Amino acid sequence: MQIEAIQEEIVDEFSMFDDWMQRYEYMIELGKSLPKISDEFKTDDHLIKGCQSKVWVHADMEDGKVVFTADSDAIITKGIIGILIRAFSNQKPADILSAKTDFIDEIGLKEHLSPTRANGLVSMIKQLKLYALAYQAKIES
Amino acid sequence: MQIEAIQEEIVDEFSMFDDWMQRYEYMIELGKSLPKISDEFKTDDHLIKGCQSKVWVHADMEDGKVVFTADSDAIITKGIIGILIRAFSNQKPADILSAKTDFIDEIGLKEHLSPTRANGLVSMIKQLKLYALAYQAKIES
Amino acid sequence: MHPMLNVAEIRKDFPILGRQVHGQPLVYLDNAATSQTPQQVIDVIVDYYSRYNANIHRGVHSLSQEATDAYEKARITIQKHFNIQHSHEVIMTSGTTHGINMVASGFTSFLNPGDEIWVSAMEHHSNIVPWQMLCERTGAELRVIPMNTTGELVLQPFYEELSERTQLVFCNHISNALGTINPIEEIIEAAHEVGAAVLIDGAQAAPHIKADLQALDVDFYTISAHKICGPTGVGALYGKTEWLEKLPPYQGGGEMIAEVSFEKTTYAGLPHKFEAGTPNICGGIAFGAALDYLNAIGMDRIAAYETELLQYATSELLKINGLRIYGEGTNKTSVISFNLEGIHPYDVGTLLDQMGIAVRTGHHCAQPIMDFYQIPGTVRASFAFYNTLSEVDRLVEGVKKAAQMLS
Amino acid sequence: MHPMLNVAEIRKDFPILGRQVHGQPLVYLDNAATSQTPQQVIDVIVDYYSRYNANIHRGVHSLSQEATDAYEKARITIQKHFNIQHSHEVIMTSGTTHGINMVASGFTSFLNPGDEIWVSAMEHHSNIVPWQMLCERTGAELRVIPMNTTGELVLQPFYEELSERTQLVFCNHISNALGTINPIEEIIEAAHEVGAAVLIDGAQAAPHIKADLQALDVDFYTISAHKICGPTGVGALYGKTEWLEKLPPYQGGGEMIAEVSFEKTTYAGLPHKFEAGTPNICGGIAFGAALDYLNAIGMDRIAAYETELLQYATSELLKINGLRIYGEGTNKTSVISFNLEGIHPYDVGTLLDQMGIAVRTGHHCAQPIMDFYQIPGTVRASFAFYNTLSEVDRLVEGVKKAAQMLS
Ligand SMILES: Cc1ncc(COP(=O)(O)O)c(C=O)c1O
Ligand SMILES: Cc1ncc(COP(=O)(O)O)c(C=O)c1O
Repeated sequence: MQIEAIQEEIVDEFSMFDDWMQRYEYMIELGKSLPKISDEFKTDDHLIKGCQSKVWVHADMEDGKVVFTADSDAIITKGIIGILIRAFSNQKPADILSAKTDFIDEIGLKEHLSPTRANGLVSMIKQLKLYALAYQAKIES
Repeated sequence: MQIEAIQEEIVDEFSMFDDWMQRYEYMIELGKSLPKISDEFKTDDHLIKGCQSKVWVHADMEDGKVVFTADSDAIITKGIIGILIRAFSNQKPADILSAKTDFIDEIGLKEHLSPTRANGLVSMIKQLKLYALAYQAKIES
Repeated sequence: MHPMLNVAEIRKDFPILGRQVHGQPLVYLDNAATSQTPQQVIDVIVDYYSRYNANIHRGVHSLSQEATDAYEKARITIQKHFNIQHSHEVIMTSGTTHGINMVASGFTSFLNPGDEIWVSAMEHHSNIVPWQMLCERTGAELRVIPMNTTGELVLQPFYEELSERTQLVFCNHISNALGTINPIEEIIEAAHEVGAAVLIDGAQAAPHIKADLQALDVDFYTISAHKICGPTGVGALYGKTEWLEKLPPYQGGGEMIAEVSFEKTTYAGLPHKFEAGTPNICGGIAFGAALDYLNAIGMDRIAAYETELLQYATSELLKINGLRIYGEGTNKTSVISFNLEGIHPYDVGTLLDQMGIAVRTGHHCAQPIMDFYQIPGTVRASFAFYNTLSEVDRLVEGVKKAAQMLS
Repeated sequence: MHPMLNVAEIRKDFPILGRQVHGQPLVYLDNAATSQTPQQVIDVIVDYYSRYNANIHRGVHSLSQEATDAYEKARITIQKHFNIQHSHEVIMTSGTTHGINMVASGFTSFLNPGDEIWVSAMEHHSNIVPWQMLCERTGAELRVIPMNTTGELVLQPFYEELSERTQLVFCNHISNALGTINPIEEIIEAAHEVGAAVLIDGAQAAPHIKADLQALDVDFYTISAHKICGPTGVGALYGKTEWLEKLPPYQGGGEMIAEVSFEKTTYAGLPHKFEAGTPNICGGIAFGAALDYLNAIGMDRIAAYETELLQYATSELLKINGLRIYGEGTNKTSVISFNLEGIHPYDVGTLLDQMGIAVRTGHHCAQPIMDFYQIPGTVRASFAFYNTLSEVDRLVEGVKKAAQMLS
C-alpha cells in the first residue's frame, strides 16, 4: 500500500473513537504490536534524542524498500512510533522523503507535534526521514 | 538656641512658601551661605557615601559644642546639608544625639528621606550623629 | 470550609486554577516545579509596569526613587521572613541556580587539591553540577553523603569522614524528588565543627517552611521566587556577612562597582558587589509581594494543611495495586514520587494530563536518585495549600484509570 | 498626527505615560536606562500567570507544554528579529550584563599572558569590569580604543596595534552615555583579520536599530529586554555556533545537562548548555511580545521619528546659554548628555524632577567617559518613539528654568 493510503486508513480507524480514552487505548494496542527492534540494535546510537522515554529506531533496506523496527520503554511512545512505522515502513526512500505528516494532526495527536514536546514525535519523524535520506543517497550513488 | 527651637524656626520659614520653586530657591540660598569646610578637610575621609554629588563634612569641638562645616559640589545638596548644619551645629553632643529629625519631613523634603535617595540625606544625618557620638565618648572618657 | 484554611476563598486568588485542560477542570499538582501566582502578586506586577517602572539606584527622578524604594523594601521583606540579621546579607539573584553558582564560583580561589566538598546523594542537578565544575577547577574532591531506600540521608559515613580537609558541605533542605526534609541542623553543626562552610539549597523548603536562618547558623541559603507564588526569573541568596565579604564578586557590571577606570576598579559594598547589572526589578518587588501573601495566610497553617493533603494522598495512593512511593521518610513535605509496577512514568503522566491532572514525570533534575533506585524516573504529584482533598481524589481516580489502561 | 508615527495613539498603549509626577504630567526621558512597557506586553505577562504558568521543558502536562511552546516561540522571534541563522544561537539571559559575563568567563581558559583584549573608551561598566576580571584571571592585557572630544572612537591606534596577540575586541554598538553609534562593521572586520573574536554590546542599539547579525558577522551580541519595551530580568546573548560550542558552560544546574552522576556529567546541546536553572519564563515570553510590538510599529519608522526628536531637542537645547552637549558625532541616536556651565548635573536633574521631567544624572555607568571630559557626570535626556515634540519643549523650558534658579 502507498503511504498516503495507509495514512488514510489510520485516520479512518481513529475517527471511530469518541473520546481520548479509546484513542489512547488503541495507541497502546498499536504499541504492543510494534515491529520490535532486535536487541542488538538497542544501543545509544539508535536512541532518539528529545524524548522523556527511550526510543530506539533501526532501519534496514529490503528490495529497495526501507524497513523500520523500533522499541520504547514507554508504551504510549511505542504506540506513537508504531503509528509512524506503520505509515512509513516498507516504502521506497523517495516516497518516505516526500510523504506528508498531516495525518498525525488528524488523528488527534496534534498536541504531540510541538517540537518541544517531551515525547519527541518530531524527532522521530526526522529520524525516519534521515534513514530514508541515507538509503536514497546510497541508491543514487 | 536649642535644636528644637532652630528646627521650628526652619519649619516656619519654609511654611511661607507656596510652591516647590520658592522652597528650592530658598534651599539654594541656604546652600550659598553654608559654613564652608576648610579646603584641608575636603578629603576622601570627610566624604559622605551614598550621594550622587560630593559632600564633605567636618566637625570640631568648641566649648563643649560640636561645630560643623561642610561643602558639596552640588548646590541643592549644599542647601540640604546647610539646613542640617544650621539645626545641629553649635550644640552639645548629647543634644545632637537625642535630636529628632521630623522637621525635614515638615519642610517638604520628605521624599529626600528615603534611605535609597541618591542625595544621601539619611547618610548625612547619620554622619552628623556619628561625629556627635565620637565627641560624646570623648567627654565621657 | 476547612478548619485550618479557607481553601475555597484562597483558590479564588489564583486565576489559573479556574481553567480547563482537555475539557476538565485543571488539577495542578506540579507545585514543586513551580507554584501558581495569586492575583495579588499579578496586580503588583501590573502596578509596577503601569505606574513606576524605572531603573533603580542612583536615579534622581521620582519614578526611579519609587522603584528603588519598592525594590529595597522587598529585600527587607525577605530579610525579615527568614530572620536574617542584615538586609545586605540578602543578595538578589535570578534564582536558586544562580545563587549556588555564585557561591561555587566564589570558592574557586579558596580550594586546593586534597580539599573535600560534601554533597548529599539527593541533590537537584543545580546543587551538583556547580560543585563538580568547582572541583574540576580546583582539584578538590566531591564526596557524597549516601541515602537509604526509604529516601533518607545516612549521616554516619559523613560524620566519620568529615575532617579538616572538608571545606564545604551542600545539601538541600528538602529534596524536590522525594519530599524528604533533611536534618540540616545536624549537618550544619557537624560541618562547623571542622570549620567547613555550609550551603543549604532551600528551593523546595521555602514554600513549606519559614526557615530561621540565624537560628540555623547556616552560611548560605538559596531560594527561588517562582516556587513560593512569586514570579519567574528572581530569587535570593543569603550569605553571612563574613563570607560575602571574603568571596570575590561573581559578575562584573553596573551597580556592583564603586569606582571604575581602565587602570583600577573598586567594588561596591554589600549587597551590590554581587548584583551586577540591572536586576529583575519588577520580579524582586513581586517576590516581596509573594512573601507578604504567604505570611498573610500564615506559613504554619500552610504547612499543617499541606501535611493533611500529603497524608490523605499517601494513604489513598498506597491502596492502588503495584504502586510504590519513593521517599517514605517520616519527615517530609507534600511531594509524592511514585511509580506503578512495570509501567513507565511517562505513560502515567501523559494519561493523567488527558484527564486534566498536571503532574511531573521524569528524573526531576535528580538523576542520581533515579540511578539509586534504578528507575528511569517517577511520577511526582506535589501539593500546595491551594489544592484540595477532592483534587487528591481526582488524582487517585486518575492513577487507577491509567493503571488499568496501561496494564 | 505625526506623518511618520501616530504618536498620540501609541502613547495610549503605555499606561505609565498618563501619570503625574509632582502634580505635572510625567515627561519620561530616561529611556536609555529603561524603556516603558506597553499594555500589550503587560497583558502577555498577566495572561501567562493567569492561564499557563508552568515550569518548562520536559514537562508532559499541557500547561508545561504551552509555556514551553510560548517560550521557544519567543526565542524564534528574537532569532528572526536579528536575522540569526539558528535559534540555538540565541541564549536567553537575565540581561546584557549576564550575557557579557558569560562570554568573559568562557574565555578564561583560552587566554594567556601576553594576549590582548581591546575595549572601547566609551563602554558601560558592564562591558569593562568583566574584561578586567578576565585579564586578572588570565594575565591578558586590556587595551583601550581611545575617543575624541566629539565623543567618537579614534580607530587609528587600534588598527595600528591590532595583532595576532589580540584575542578579543569589545565595543558597544551605541554608547549609553553619549548616544554615539560606533563603526562596529569596521571594528569587526579589522578584528577578524587578525583572528580575534568580537562581542558587541547591543543594549543601547536594540531600541533603535534592528541589527542584522549575519550581515555584521559578529561573534557575540548582547541585549536586554527592559530597554526595548520588555520586562526586567531577561535578555539574550547571540553567539556563533562555533563559539558557543567551544566555550565551556557558564553555570551548572538543571536544564543544562544531558546526564548527571556523581562520577561524570555531560552537558546538554545548545542553547541549553548555557541556560542553567529555571529561566525567566514569563520574562522570555514577554520579551518576544515586546519585539512583536516594536515590529508592528516598524523599527525604521521608530528610528526616523526618534532622529527628528533628537534633532529638534539638540537645536533647542543648544540655544541655552552655557549648555554643552557631550556626544556631538553625526551618527547618533536619541540620547542627549549635557551640562550647564558651572552647574552640577544633580542639581539640574533634581529641579527637572520637580517639574515632572524624568532625566538621568550622573556617570551613567560610564565613568571613564566622565574622567575623559573631567566632569562629575552629565544630565542625560534620552528619547523613545512615544515621546513628543511638546515633551521636548517642556524639557527645554525646564532646563532654562533650572539654569535660572541655579546660577
Ligand atoms: C551600553 C550598555 N551596556 C550594558 C548595559 C547593561 O545592561 P543591563 O543592566 O540590562 O545588564 C547597559 C544598560 O544600562 C548599557 O546601556
Ligand atoms: C531542590 C532544588 N534545588 C534547586 C532548584 C533549582 O531552582 P531554579 O531552577 O529556580 O534555579 C530546584 C528547582 O527545581 C529544586 O527543587
